[in-house]
Amino acid sequence: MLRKLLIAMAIVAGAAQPLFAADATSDPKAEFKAFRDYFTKRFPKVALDDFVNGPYSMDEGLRKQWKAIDEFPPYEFAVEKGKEMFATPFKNGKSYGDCFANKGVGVRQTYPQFDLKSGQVITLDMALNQCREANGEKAFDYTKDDMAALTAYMAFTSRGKAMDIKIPDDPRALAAYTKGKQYFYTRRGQLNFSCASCHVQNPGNHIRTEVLAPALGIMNAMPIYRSAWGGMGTTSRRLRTCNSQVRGVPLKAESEEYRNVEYYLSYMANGLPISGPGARP
Amino acid sequence: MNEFLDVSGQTRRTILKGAVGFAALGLGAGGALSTAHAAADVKGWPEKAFTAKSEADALKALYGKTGEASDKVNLDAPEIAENGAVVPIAVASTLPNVTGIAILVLENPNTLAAAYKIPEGTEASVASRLKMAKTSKVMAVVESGGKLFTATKEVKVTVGGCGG
Amino acid sequence: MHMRTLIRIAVIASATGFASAAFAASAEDFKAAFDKAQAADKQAAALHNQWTTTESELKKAKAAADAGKFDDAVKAAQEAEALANASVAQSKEQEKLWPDAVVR
Amino acid sequence: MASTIRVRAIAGGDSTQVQALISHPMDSGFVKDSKGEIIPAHHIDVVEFEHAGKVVFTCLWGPAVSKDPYVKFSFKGAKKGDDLKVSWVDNKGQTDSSVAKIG
Repeated sequence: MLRKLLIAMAIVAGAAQPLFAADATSDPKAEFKAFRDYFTKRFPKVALDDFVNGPYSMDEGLRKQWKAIDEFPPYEFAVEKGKEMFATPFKNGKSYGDCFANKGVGVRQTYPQFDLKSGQVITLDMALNQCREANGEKAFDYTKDDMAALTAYMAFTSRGKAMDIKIPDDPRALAAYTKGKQYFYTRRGQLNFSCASCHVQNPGNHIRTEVLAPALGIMNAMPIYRSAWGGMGTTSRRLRTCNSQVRGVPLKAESEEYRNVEYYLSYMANGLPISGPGARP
Repeated sequence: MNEFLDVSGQTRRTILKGAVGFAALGLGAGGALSTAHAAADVKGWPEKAFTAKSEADALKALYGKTGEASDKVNLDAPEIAENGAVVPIAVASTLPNVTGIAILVLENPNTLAAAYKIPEGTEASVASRLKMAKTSKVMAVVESGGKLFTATKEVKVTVGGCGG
Repeated sequence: MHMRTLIRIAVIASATGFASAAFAASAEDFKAAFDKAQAADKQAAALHNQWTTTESELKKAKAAADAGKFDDAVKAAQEAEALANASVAQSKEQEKLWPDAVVR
Repeated sequence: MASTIRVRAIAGGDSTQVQALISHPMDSGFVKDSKGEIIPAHHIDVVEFEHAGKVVFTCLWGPAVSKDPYVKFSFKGAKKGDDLKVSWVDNKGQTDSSVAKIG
């Protein structure tokens, strides 16, 4: 017990002192620029479009293995399955394509979206389940293979397209963005880590045995095939794993916090190419 | 990568579960591989080699001999594996008359990971992905002109590939 | 400030740890300790910041109590309570501190 | 269910490069499931690649080959448009095969 708390304390004590004055208001445009500048200044050798490749943009040895694996990546089965699922009509004769702009092809980069009608962030995963339910089908588990396959296929059709996230002129949209930002920078779990502790302060460094991915463009690779999972995982699965890794109890998949943080991070990645589905250690 | 989605149209599927002989698939030329039985390894699969604990035993079971180091065997393996579950390893050789290539992970519970038969007309070069339980020497073995030649490299593994 | 809170929690936790070792606990002692731990954990849940270690200590406490090992059960429940309180304190502090970390 | 086999075979010069990826758990027999029980070994034993009635490459695999295994090799004597047949059999007697066009 005492030992556990001491671990937490050691981490608190070791954390960097805040560099900036506290301010909880949001200026997305200025923050977008600051966020990008932070990463490009810290990693001057990494090409801007390469950040979406996560740890592989940070480590030469890893990059070589990724290149070898990416010659014929294991997520191809998921993409193929997703393509078949996407093309298969629902019982009512409609299909996924009917729920999306451009029949769902090459649109992944526009998600998450802020939905003015319901006043909340809609991720691609959520839009897919809404589409299913609107057409009389049961929703998929947000963390399982069916959802991963569908989003893998949709990401694949958007490969190379620039992330294009909009914050509509509505206080609720700005509030969702701000809440996402708050979630991202809030320390949690017994290890007292925030998302930023790893992915802003320590990208490229090893934590235990993994090379940490930079937060810039981190959503562009979703969904991912992780060797550690031996399979595909959705954005929800990855976020839940992040929580567990800092000894926090994961939230419900696609809970408001997760959707907001995805919204925030995707906005920060505007202009960077979609690289999903990704392969990760 | 871009064209792969079209390949499926050209593939033909035959999934047969249970007691189906390998021969039933018409893999005629296999010889020793021509029969199989359910829930057991295919006849001709070198079980003794795959269950050997030491590299010498595995090589003896597989080829009936042991090898010697050669700079004509090229082993391409990472210095630090990104995940022991998936370690890309490639072997190539400039030796003449290569008939077989094997890859051994010396610290794995069973050292032999994979063996490849190279008939005439097929190049002495193969790439595959292997599991490594922990940091280990990896040995590439090339059978050329009836003799075995080897190359060895250490691969550091921080996340083991046998723990799931 | 948040450092100090965690240290205070650690000190209290170690003190209660000694105390509980000094006498043989009963089922009632366990129930009291477990209820307190659960109440603290509920607060953490409301803040969406439960710690996995709290959950495992709660489970451990329950299992020990089921086995009639009330000393162990009380000890685990007290640990769970201290962890849950620390997670609540963490959330409350982060409510104020998070903007300091934002990249600007 | 889709095929378990994906093949890319490309003729270039006098040699054809083949890459194959097979969907298979390749359970090593050393891993425990969530209940703490050993997942029995379940792995592909043999993969054969056949061109024009001749086996051009044989893989003998043990449990240390990664999940969803991959292999790359090259052989001579094929041309664009030829068929390449791939077949596998595992230690439970399950099999699959597929014919790909060399591109």
